[in-house]
Amino acid sequence: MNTRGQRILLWIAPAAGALFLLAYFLFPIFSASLSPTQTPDEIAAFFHDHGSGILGVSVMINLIGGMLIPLFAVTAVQMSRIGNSSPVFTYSYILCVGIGTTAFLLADYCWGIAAYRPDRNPQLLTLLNDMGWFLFTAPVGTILMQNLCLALAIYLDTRAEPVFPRWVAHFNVATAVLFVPGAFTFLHKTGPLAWNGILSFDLRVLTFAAYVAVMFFVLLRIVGRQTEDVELRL
Amino acid sequence: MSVPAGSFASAAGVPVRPWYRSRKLDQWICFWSVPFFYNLFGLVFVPLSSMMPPKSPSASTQQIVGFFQGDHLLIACVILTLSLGLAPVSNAVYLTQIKRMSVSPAFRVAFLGGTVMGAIVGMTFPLFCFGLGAFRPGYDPAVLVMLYDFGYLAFIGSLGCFCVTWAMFGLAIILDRNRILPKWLGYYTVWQFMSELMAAPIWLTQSQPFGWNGVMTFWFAMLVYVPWQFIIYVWIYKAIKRQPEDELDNAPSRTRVRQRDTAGAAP
Amino acid sequence: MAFLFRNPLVAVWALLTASTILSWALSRDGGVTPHADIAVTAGVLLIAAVKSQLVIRYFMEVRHAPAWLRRVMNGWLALLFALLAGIYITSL
Amino acid sequence: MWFFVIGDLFIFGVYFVSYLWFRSADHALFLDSQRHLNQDIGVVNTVILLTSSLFVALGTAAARGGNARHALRLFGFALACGAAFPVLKAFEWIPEIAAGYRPGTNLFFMYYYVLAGMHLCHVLLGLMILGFVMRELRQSRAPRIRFVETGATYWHMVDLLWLVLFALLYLMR
Repeated sequence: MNTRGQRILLWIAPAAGALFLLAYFLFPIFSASLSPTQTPDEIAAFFHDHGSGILGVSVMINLIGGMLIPLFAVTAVQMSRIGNSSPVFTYSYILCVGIGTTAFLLADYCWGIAAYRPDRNPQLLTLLNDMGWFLFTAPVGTILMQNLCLALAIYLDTRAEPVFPRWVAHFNVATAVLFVPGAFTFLHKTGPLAWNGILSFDLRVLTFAAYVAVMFFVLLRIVGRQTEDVELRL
Repeated sequence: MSVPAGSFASAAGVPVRPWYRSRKLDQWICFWSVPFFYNLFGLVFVPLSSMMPPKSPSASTQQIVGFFQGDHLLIACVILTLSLGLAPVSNAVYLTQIKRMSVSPAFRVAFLGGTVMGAIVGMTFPLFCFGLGAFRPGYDPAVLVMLYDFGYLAFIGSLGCFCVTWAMFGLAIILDRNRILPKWLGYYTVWQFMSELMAAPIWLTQSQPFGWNGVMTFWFAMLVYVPWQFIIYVWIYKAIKRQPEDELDNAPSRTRVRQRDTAGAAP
Repeated sequence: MAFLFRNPLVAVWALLTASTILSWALSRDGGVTPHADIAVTAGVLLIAAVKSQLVIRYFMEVRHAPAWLRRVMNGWLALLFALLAGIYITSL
Repeated sequence: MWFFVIGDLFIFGVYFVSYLWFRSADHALFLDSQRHLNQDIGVVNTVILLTSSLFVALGTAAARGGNARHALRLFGFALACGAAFPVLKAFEWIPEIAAGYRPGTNLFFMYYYVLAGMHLCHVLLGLMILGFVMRELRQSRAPRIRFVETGATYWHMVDLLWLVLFALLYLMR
């Protein structure tokens, strides 16, 4: 019985976290917290001034998006250990991961492309900027479902010694709820629900960081306790 | 949850469990999320935002701008982003049945890849194109027209990914020896595949009958698709219900056997 | 060579090929300025219907099939060509 | 397979009827565009498919009579004829596309490429099925006659659809 491989994969997550922290503070788009009320000309000026910073961090975000996948992969493997009647939750989880991380990458592309040629037509820069924000903030549906699937799988775990402790399920539901406000950025240009608002931006980013950190430690413990070979029931 | 309690008793005389204690509860939850998902989608697309049936590709710029300024487009986008995750669940329900078939795992891996692609190009792109266009009233009409085209073409014109998924699904049903789903349903799925191919012409023309709102490309494809969707769910319902208790991953007999196997394998 | 033509399948094939060439010849001298020609169309559609019926009966072996299948196939053929002819004639 | 064949015939039936419907709205355009088709290749392709169908029918009879080797040879001929169909289609389409007659050119050409393209997909699928039938005949001691018949039925349907298509796209005025 060997879980070294899984532990190696898990330790990629802290590296991603460190990189994310760095990116968060370096990224001109986040620190300036571009408001949805800005005019195309203001946005064009912004991209013109901060082009190189945005591009550098774009590369980083690109990497981070991919680096989160191993953590989700280990989660999926541990989910499949739970042994519900079928792998239906695990499938949903994997599909959600694929869609969600791609949306994250696309957001990054939009900002990167905007900064790549900042003398573009301001209309187009605005379009790319808006699209980047929406893809970053709004597609909460997949991560929501991802967490709910994990939670449901844990709730339905009937064995004497469950794979995941119960509180992980509650935790996943709670974080899922905290992601919900992100979807409402479509409706608001100012206030806590705008894309730079406290609910749909700060809360969401914080929740996500906390989620990854907690899940990292949880999985580390679960993988450490695992005694049987994982028979991946996919 | 309209599963009759008692429907889980097998002929072998397994004690009747209420639905909430059913071993298959995970499958039932996902299964019943699907009708909910499609109804929600239907409501959002048709009456709420009037995105569907599709507007004409040859609409004038003014009409397109008017479409983006429609009242409920943004609310529709909010609901869609929130329910984005239900699409993977519905595909996971198919995947679970493909897993029970006597075909190579390559089929379900290909299906899985195809559905991820399909959800991104077929759902995320149109959703964000329409949402984006409606969000900022200051866009150039030219930009709005581009978003309109992007949204509809990605939504109706994406065919490769769906061709893969339906080909895998149909082929798996036809080749399957475990009789999970009836063979004719496999052939029906092949038509589903063909009707996806009919999305190709929409890229080449902007008028009837092959535009994206065309009689042949949209309405006829719907005529094939909608009954298929209903029929497949009825049969998946039956398949879940018929699945014997001892075939489940969490059946007591199976967990015991598995433990014995691992113990025996270790020297 | 003659023994081949005693096989009904080969005879059917010969008939099919001959009628293909006939319908081709029928349509061929349309002239430089094409115009809707009911005689050509009627001939071509008729030949196509006969050929379809031959394929269904002899190649697909529907003549030995159960009654429901015969009825469905004949019904399809009749319905299709009736619709095609009907649409064509009403549009002239 | 009959379920599939019948359904497919009805689906194509809808395509045919819609073709005539839109054609009758604009006779002149369709007639004028029709002139640019290569009727000669069309005829050759029809004869090729008919011949291929004949070989399949003869092969099925041979397989039923227990003569698997003869059946295999006949199916081989059928496959060879069938494989010529897409090749000729390429010779027909490439010059037309190069000359500017493309699916987007007008409604006639759209129908022409869509209908013939859908049919071509069926031909390619049919060639695969013929290959499976041949494998069955070669490898199996007692070939499953049902399987051979099923493949044959599908191939005849491909032939049947082409006969109608040929009349509608190339010949009618």
